[in-house]
Amino acid sequence: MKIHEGDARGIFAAFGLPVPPSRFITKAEEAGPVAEELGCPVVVKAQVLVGGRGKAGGVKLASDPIEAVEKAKAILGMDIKGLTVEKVLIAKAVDISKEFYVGMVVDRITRKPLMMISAEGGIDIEEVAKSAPEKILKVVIDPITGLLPFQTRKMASFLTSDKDVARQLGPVFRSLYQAFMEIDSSLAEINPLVVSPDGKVWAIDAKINIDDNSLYRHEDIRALRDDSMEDAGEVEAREADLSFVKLDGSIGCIVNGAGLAMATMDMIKYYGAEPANFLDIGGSSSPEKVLSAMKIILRDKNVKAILVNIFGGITRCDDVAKGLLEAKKRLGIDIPLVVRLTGTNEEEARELLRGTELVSADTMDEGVKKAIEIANA
Amino acid sequence: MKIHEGDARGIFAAFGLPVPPSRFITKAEEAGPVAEELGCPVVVKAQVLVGGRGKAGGVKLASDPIEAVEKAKAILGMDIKGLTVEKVLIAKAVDISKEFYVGMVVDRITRKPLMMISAEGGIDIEEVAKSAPEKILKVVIDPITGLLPFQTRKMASFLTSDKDVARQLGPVFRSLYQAFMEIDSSLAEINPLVVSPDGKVWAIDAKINIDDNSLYRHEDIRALRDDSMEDAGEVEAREADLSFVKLDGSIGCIVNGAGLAMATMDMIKYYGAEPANFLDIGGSSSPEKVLSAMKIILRDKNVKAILVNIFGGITRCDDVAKGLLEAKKRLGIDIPLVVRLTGTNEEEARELLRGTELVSADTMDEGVKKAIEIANA
Amino acid sequence: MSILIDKNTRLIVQGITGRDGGFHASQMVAYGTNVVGGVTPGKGGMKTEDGVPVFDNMEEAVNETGANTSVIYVPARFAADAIFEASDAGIELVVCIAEGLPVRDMLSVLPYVRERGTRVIGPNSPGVISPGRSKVGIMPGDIHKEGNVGVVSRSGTLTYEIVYHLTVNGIGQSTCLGIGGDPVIGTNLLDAMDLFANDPETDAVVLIGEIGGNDEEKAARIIKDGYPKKVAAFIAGRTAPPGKRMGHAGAIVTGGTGTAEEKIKAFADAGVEVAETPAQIAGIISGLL
Amino acid sequence: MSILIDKNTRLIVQGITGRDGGFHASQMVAYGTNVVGGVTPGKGGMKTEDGVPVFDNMEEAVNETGANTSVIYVPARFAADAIFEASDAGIELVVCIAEGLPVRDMLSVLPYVRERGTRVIGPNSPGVISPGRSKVGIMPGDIHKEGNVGVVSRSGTLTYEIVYHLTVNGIGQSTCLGIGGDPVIGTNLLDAMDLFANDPETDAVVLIGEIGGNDEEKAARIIKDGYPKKVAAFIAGRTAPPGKRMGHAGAIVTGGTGTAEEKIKAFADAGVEVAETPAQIAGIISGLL
Repeated sequence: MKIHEGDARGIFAAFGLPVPPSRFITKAEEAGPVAEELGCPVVVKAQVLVGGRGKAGGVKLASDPIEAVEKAKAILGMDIKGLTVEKVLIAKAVDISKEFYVGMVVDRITRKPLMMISAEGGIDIEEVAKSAPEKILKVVIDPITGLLPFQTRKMASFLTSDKDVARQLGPVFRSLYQAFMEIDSSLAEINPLVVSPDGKVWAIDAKINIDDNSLYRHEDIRALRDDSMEDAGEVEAREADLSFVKLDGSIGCIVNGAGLAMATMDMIKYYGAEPANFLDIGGSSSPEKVLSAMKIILRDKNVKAILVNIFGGITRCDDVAKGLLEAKKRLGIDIPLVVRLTGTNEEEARELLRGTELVSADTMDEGVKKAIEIANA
Repeated sequence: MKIHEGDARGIFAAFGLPVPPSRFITKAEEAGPVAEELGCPVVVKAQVLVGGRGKAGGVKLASDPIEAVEKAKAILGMDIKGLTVEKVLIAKAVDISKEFYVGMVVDRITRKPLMMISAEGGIDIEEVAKSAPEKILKVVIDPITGLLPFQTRKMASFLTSDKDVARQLGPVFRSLYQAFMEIDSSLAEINPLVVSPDGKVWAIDAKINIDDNSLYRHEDIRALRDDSMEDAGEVEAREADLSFVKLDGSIGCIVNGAGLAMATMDMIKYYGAEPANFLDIGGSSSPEKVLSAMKIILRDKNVKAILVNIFGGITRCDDVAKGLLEAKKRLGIDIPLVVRLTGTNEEEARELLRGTELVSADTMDEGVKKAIEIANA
Repeated sequence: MSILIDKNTRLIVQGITGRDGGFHASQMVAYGTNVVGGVTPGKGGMKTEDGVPVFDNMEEAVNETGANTSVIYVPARFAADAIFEASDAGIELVVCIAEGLPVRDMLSVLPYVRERGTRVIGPNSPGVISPGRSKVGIMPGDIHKEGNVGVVSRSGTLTYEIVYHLTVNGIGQSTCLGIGGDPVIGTNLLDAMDLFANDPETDAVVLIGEIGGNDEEKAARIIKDGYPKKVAAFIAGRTAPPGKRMGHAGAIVTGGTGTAEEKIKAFADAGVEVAETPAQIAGIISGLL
Repeated sequence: MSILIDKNTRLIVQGITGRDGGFHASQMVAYGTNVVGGVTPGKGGMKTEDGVPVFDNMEEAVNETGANTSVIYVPARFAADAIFEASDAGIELVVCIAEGLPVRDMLSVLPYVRERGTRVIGPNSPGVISPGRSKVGIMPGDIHKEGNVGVVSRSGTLTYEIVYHLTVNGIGQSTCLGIGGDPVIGTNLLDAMDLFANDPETDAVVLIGEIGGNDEEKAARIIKDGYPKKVAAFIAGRTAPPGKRMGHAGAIVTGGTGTAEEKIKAFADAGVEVAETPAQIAGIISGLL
């Protein structure tokens, strides 16, 4: 789960990171009093859960409250990569004499938390990791011990030879690590971490992604989710406990299992068409899940045919068949359905679907080909 | 380092353990208002850093404030195993329907924290561990993870089949573990942990020893040390950074290294006499340390001869010799000194001591024998 | 031989009285797996319909049955504790079917089990099957066939699809292993390859990868440097858009790394043929054997 | 052969610019130990009087020198970090001379180093010496002599005393190892016995134990069950009163366990002769060889 910069700043501040004060606003005129309160200059920052807002004009400096209102007016309502700016952050501005990058992820190789730092701030870390890996220092942290003093020393000296700055960096690294672990973060970035001309270190941007699987133990963080930043279908899918990703093609897919769902998309492409979505109904799927899946796909007006591809294991084919029949009846589907059901209770399912206008297929290949044929018809 | 029960209760309470309220008093008349404040009945408990105060009459119940004063008067000033009671704890009394033992140490075998519990409270755990080990459940805790849910379940069901009690035990185990770790405890005991007739769990006694080596990071705990509970020589030794244990014999010992110091004591015994002390001047010993050591030993009027046994490594023999000469001069020692110096700068030391009335010995055996001979003379 | 499980496997089902645990315990018994017991705290003393004894905790279960393997069907938030408990009780192989575990839980699970010599498969694994010998997981047993091809996969149903084509084409399997779709797992692609490398009964290995992470690239490297078995591969997610999690928590392309293209290219460089559709794997393997 | 250290030992001295570190670095160089570098944060780039290069951190030191062993002379509160750093840098053997480490520090050090394959000796160890080959520690080199007797001890100067008698009586040592007097140490009596058991150059082992803990009893058990080397023992602390810490943090009799009597009895039961005075060890060993 992604959260807004403003909320990420709040979390960082709570863990003791040096974050300049800021406030969310949703109406431009609120920018005046907030700028007054924080003290100018301020930065006006679009709150959208997508990268590249700076280049899109979503971040502007304001030297007085009046300008803050103007800038907020310009940014609110702006469209950035398909997302509408509905919230803006007003943050006290900091003069910058030096910028660093500091970020954390879980390293899949060592299966341990990994801190990455660079003496160049504001970068795209993954791009730099490819193009100039020597500019990045990666430090694997052992959760047994947490970040160790020898590691913070090494990191600080990688970034600076200024002892006053180095002294402030140790606590920054430690707080970031602590925040990352305690909130079950999957990504936590300060980009950039800056040094102001008076030698003080500030975290002037904040990005935090949270491990979705951990949200049950972070009620407070779950409340920060902003559904307006996602495709409506994806929000609906999450509520129905389905995995769904919207794509641009014409063949809707309902599949059990993420790997098989990707393979189905890939096969649609392989046979010359484009999938309209990724959709995994998960393991022990009930008829209700199939119904929800169908509803979500039907939102998409590009869909010309729907392919149901099930390899029953935990998932029982008859449950899926029941869901399909229910959906047919309740949703009045007029888009052709191609159905391939194999595995647990396959016979029962075939019996249920006999005599309906659903197109049946014996193999995945056949199902994909038939769906494309129908969509292109 | 040992701390008083009252202080241990305070620490336990701060970690969320269910400890009935209590107050220290040093004058009997304070018992009245305290008993009034806490609500009667109260327990009046001698605060001495030694076991067995209950049997010695140092713990008494009082049903009203007047009785509390009487009991406090009886206990204050009492001698328990050579220690004078100067402080008393007044604690709110709890009715007991069941008693458990819960304690923690670091297990030397697994090199991990170990929790020990027994459904019999008020026991001497080490004695029960020998006589009836089946009455104790030992659970090794991994510091990587802390106490795990499956472990608390197992422990709770070892102690009770009452679900309401079991539900209260989980947090007790977790808090005890957390306290044990965070304060660098070497022993933490709740003995007994009781269940009151209304089914509530209470920690009605508390014992905590702290790892001396960790005190530099626990200023608050270090302040709880009560020097009046120790031999004056031991307090002085600690301040001089020496290891000293007072014994009852007539041969004083000054040795470098704990193992050699013990072996020296053992050899004195082996040759038929008794050591007056254990004293290790440590590694890189300066003349000042030798001087302090000498002062401490001279407090003991039983000492008839002093044996200095040094195997120089880091310790330089000439440093020791200088210290001895300095002590001779400044302290006016009239007790015979037998000196055995081997190892680093042995020649220089011999040179320094030439012509003094110090008795020199070439080997440890010879040194011990000469010291005994002189003491018996 | 096979890897991980065989006729000597003595299995405890953790969460045996739950819906999934109960159903699959029966399925495993029916397949011939030696299910020696189950564990559900508070339900010790009962027996399942198949006559499998239920214990209150793993220590008791292991002491009573001599179990060496466990499979976990408890809800995600209790799954880490179930793994700790199994490892503490001396279980050598834990197969974690449970999905939805926070990554942080696995970060403490892994050093703990490593210290105690326990191997973990998963979480979010469909399990392990050594056809004709033992099945520990949720895969349909009847699509498998005894043979000499090892299958290791990050996926569940996609594996069934591929195994089904193998079996239909007369190609049996030594062991099929689903390592799980999470980013942090107990046994990864490379660990599984090691196991197959040392199994005399495995002549070829099917690697079923997907987007996210770099294990497939590392696998390709190992093969290039000389891997003792023939290898065929399939990579799911060629059409997956970057930055989107495709069902599996570990299936995500970030910052241009973890793409299907990179993985396919790495395999091609190592001389491994990558199937374009699941059905093609059978043909490639036939050609290799 | 010897155990732990020999002519292939490439040593880094952690805390080399400190008083003790500097002094003993020189002593070790003089003994012939291959001291390849030292580390003190912030002092990288300098050289010691003996020409030993100083580095800012262990990673750099190991990269530059190919060191495989380190010895730690930093103050207690920085010692755990020094061990972590050495292990992280790939050092195989860390000898921690530093004393006064909180036990809790060792509780996190030990799983960390185990995972990385580093062996720790100590803390509060006098070090290790393989006479004539390498010395890593603070013991006086000249009292030792090359030979076939292994010495393992919880003590420092007591070991010197005993080794001195061995040498004077013409009995040389393969390796003398001080495991340290703390209750939680990286390598205990039993670990050391394992190492000597596998050393073809060691024909007999002297165990120097003391009150506290039960390792001596466990050692006796191992000997009784068949230990491949001759053993003689000494136990310090027969006259130590219960409940009092005798200098070493680990030397304490609590609740009647860890007494010298128990240990001596255990050895007697295992047929191991226990010397009554340090000087007697030489005679016992002479009889055994």
